[in-house]
Amino acid sequence: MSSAKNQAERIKEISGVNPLKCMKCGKCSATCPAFNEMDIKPHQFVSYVLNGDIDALANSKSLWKCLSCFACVERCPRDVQPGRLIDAARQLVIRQKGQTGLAPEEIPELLDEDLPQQLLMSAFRRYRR
Amino acid sequence: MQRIGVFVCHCGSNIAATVDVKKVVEMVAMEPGVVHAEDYQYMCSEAGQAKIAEAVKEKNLTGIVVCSCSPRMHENTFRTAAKRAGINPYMVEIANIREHCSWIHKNVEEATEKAVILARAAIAKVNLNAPLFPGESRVTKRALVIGGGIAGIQTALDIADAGYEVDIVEKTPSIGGRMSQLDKTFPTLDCSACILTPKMVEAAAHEKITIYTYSEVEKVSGFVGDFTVDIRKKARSVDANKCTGCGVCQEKCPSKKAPSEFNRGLNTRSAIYTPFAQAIPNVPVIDRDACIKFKTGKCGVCEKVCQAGAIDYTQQDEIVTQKYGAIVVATGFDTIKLDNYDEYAYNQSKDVITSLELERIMNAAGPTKGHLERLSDGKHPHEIVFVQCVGSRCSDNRGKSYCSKICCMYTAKHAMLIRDKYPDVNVTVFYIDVRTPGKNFDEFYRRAVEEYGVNYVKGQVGKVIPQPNGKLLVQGSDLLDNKQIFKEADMVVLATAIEPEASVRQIATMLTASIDTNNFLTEAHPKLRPVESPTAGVFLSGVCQGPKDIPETVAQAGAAAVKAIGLLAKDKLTTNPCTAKADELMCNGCSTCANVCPYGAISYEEKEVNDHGIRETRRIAVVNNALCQGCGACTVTCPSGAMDLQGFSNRQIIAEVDAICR
Amino acid sequence: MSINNEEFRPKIVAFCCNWCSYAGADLAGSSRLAYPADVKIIRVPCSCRVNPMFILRAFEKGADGVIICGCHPGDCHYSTGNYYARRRMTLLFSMLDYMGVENGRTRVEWVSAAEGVKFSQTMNEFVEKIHSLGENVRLGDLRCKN
Amino acid sequence: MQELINRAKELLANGTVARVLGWKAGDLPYNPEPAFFTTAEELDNFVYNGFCGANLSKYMIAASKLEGKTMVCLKPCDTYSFNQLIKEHRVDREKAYIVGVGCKGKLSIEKVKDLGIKGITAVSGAEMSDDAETLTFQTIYGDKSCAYADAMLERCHVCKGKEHMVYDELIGESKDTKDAERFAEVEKIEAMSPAEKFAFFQKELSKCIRCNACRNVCPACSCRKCVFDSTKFDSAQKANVDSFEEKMFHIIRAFHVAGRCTDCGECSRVCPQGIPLHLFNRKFIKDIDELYGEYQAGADTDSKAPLTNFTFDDAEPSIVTKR
Repeated sequence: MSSAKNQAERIKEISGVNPLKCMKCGKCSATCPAFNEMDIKPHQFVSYVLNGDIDALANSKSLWKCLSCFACVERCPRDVQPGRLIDAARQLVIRQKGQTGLAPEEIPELLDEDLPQQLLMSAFRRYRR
Repeated sequence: MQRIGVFVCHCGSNIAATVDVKKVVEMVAMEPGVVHAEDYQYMCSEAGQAKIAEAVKEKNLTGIVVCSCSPRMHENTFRTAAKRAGINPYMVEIANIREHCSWIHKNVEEATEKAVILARAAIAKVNLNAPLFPGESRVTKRALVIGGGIAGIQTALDIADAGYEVDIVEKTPSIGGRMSQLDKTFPTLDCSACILTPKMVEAAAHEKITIYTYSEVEKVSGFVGDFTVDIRKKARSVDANKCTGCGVCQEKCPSKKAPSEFNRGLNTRSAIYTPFAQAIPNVPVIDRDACIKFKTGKCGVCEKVCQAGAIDYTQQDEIVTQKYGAIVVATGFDTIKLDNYDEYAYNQSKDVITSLELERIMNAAGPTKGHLERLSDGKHPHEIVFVQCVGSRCSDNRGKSYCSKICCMYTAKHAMLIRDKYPDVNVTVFYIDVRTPGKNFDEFYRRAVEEYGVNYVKGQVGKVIPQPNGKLLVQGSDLLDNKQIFKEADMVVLATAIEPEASVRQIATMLTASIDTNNFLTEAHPKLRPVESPTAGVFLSGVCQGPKDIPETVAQAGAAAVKAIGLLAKDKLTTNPCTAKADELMCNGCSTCANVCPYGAISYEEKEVNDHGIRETRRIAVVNNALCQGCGACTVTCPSGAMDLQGFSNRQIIAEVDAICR
Repeated sequence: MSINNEEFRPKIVAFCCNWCSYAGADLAGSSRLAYPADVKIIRVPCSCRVNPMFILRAFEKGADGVIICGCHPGDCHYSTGNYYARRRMTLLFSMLDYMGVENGRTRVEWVSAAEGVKFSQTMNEFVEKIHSLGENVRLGDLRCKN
Repeated sequence: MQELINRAKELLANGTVARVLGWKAGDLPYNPEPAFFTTAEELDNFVYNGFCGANLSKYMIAASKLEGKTMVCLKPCDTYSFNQLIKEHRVDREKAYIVGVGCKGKLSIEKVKDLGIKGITAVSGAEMSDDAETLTFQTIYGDKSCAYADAMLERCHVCKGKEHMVYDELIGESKDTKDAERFAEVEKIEAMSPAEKFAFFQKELSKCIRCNACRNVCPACSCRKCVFDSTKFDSAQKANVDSFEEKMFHIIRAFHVAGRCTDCGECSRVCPQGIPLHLFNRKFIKDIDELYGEYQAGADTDSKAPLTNFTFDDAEPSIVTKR
């Protein structure tokens, strides 16, 4: 339990988000383009973090379905920014898994010429921290 | 040396839980001048005050320090108690050990130490206090109401009925305000105009009420009981004494392209216009920006058709200067601009409208003559979506942090009225919470759901996407079903947040009334003095103080009126004795102080003085106590330190500084 | 902020105008928004009542920081008081800076009656700043005798 | 000088003025002192030369109370002080007959001494009529000389100009002697680190003996009773201990004259310890000019002073840390 609590704290720290500010309006879910692909919906992310149920988050499909388009961040009236929470949960999982990251020299080879710029940017946002 | 009594209040556990009051008593008893120190559960209580009186008598006190809550709370209580005990009320000082100490600190040792220091500062000050005696100032028995909406009208009527003269200043060409734009009112579904118009007529007909429409407050000077106000009567270009209100000019006016303010710009009006049919006064104004005569010099149709010869193109703005004893602010509200909310497509589609615009569409005098139709193509809608909390409850910087309060109820009203009149129309309301505190309010909302079949969806709308076929694709969430909903709507109505009318900031500045970051005027006390501004003589009526519906507005308007009447009923006011005073022997007569006085309270006299045997005539600053409000600007600007502020003298403040820093 | 007796406990004087900032401090109190007990408030009618001599006096008597709070410009209860205060304090602070006194020891902040949160935040920040500057020696020592 | 004396005698004789305020010879060749003259005979002692630095404006406060007019000799920079005193209702313009006297820069005996010229018994080249660029001194060690400009007071190197701001008549030619930037010294200090600044002022102020000469000579310090002599601030002059006024005297004094100080430089001229007191006043002037627009106290008698004025968008005090 206490480790779950720690994990929740860690997510808050990484994301810089205060989930207590959420007023449960659901605008994040209303706006999410990947909503149907997700098992845990964007607005639920907030309550999962609040309740410290991080394992469920870590094992959710949603974690990898989020496009990091940040529409929810943009539209959230309370500055809770669920997208950042998802991002942070992803970070947490990746860090726990350890050496799964790319070495800088591997990157140019992997880059596809036709890769949309937006996707790169999105990946950038996702992994920059 | 004073004989000072120190009284330390427990305030129940509010103070005593964090401050060791016994220790405070023990410590302050050793301070110079202190001859008595005690603590008590509630100093502000009858029994607490009796303790003060007792100590004054027994110990022959000349000064009192109460360590308690903020002086803004009970300074007056203890001053009055001192007066009853036979001490000058201005020999009392308060050490604020609650708001500034016990409530913000947790560590008892630390809080106690601070409380002792605060008490010492107050003791050091009282040691230098001198008895002060309030003066008197007169009260002009006339009130000014700024804003001619329902709040202003009600306040004016109540004050006038009590027998005092009232002037209403309204910015637009007619009184009536936002309420005149509403179609029906919740929760009774009365026709808004039907209940408002009689009040407007009553105000216009009242012998004690003077209405200045198309006018603005330009300048305010003076203070409680004796304000002087300049009112700018903008040029109507129509002689109100001659105009019969026949309306021919408006009919014949060839310029009809100006957006109608009354109809929220949904249709247009003529350049010469009255905002609406029941306008009071029923005298049109010429909008000089739209008028062909003013723009090109050619036209003059209205002048030709006016039988009464009332058109006057040469009319100039006029300044009316009037004295008032009390001023009531009733400036009302507007809806916020939606420029920051692109996701709702308000600026992209004519069929996305605000609720206030819907009021006009539903109204028989509105742009669609009361028929519910899409503004884009005039077609009858079949699917309408309401979006709640648009710009309200937002802690980002796009909207307002507060709840606009009226939207839940008017949306229920709109939904119900639409379902009632057009049963073929589906109505969906996306809500975050439905807030219905108020008499018969929740019942009203439940009727919308249960009797009228309005579809309430718990969730917010994320995006409104105009479709090529003219429909609006609404993307929202249904949190209870945990679904994302896509709905094709014909119209989308946004419950847009309300904000104080923009001009209120300027008015607040003129009145020196405090205003918060949302531009709502601040009340003197949020609970106990909700209709008074902290600035004496200024009262608050209606939404300028905070969001409220019509019954609340009317109630508050009445309350503001009563407060104003209470003031006007007095013949004299006692003035604050904490005024500036120049030391004759030190004054250079240099006029520097008069340069910074905001009240013009300082003048100069050639005065014969006796400066330690040297008799000579000197130019000396003299402060008018009735005008001086005691800000102290002069005291700091005075190079010689001749000017001092009674009750906050240089020596007193320095004594406080010393006590804190020692 | 944890307190132990060894720690530097700054003396901080806050001049608050009666109409806005003092009320803001009251609001901070009734909202239980904590700030260090090192801050002691002196009530003045208006920020324009604060004589530079009071500030220097405080420093001379051992204050480590002095903060002046008033109504926001434009909102002064007396219309114009804070405008004069603003010029006076700007010049005074500039002079102190010119004489090599750390300028972080003085501050002016506009706090309205509704800004309890801002009041508390400001005081927390200010105390932190004073902590970082440490004890005030320079002002008390301006004219060393020889 | 003779022209001045003649005119003074004439004005006395025809009753235009009841007395003349000027300078008379002192006990040394370089220390003429301010003096009132009421008769033609007394005027034979009148002097006006390069050492007549004293600003006579302040004496007019007392003279304004006397019967009849006073002829007062004011150099161009002195007229700023006089104007400022008119503005503050401290002098009566009607009681003054102002003779604007020519000035080609005033001399500092300290500077002469610093040049190694000591034991002076006579000076030539300091007369108003001379156009000499060189000063010649007879000293007990023999004749010595120096350039006129090298012996000028600091204030003359930043001369405000040769125009008189107020006068009834002008006698003599004036010269603009400005050859340095007015704020150069201030800027030099501003560029120092806090520790250097502090060390600089500590060193300078430590010299102060609280003789009050700066205050007594200052035309802006014209208060009937100085706050430092008053009980109102608990700051009255006490024994020379480590007390408030000792440390803060110069800051407070500079603040009290801020916006009113014409930068006449008298404070620095009279300081027996050679403290550059003008650096305080000039810092305020520089700040005022930069933050609130150029302002020269005493250039007129009716403008609003910077500290009794404001604009809605004045800089916030935090600008101090940002600059």
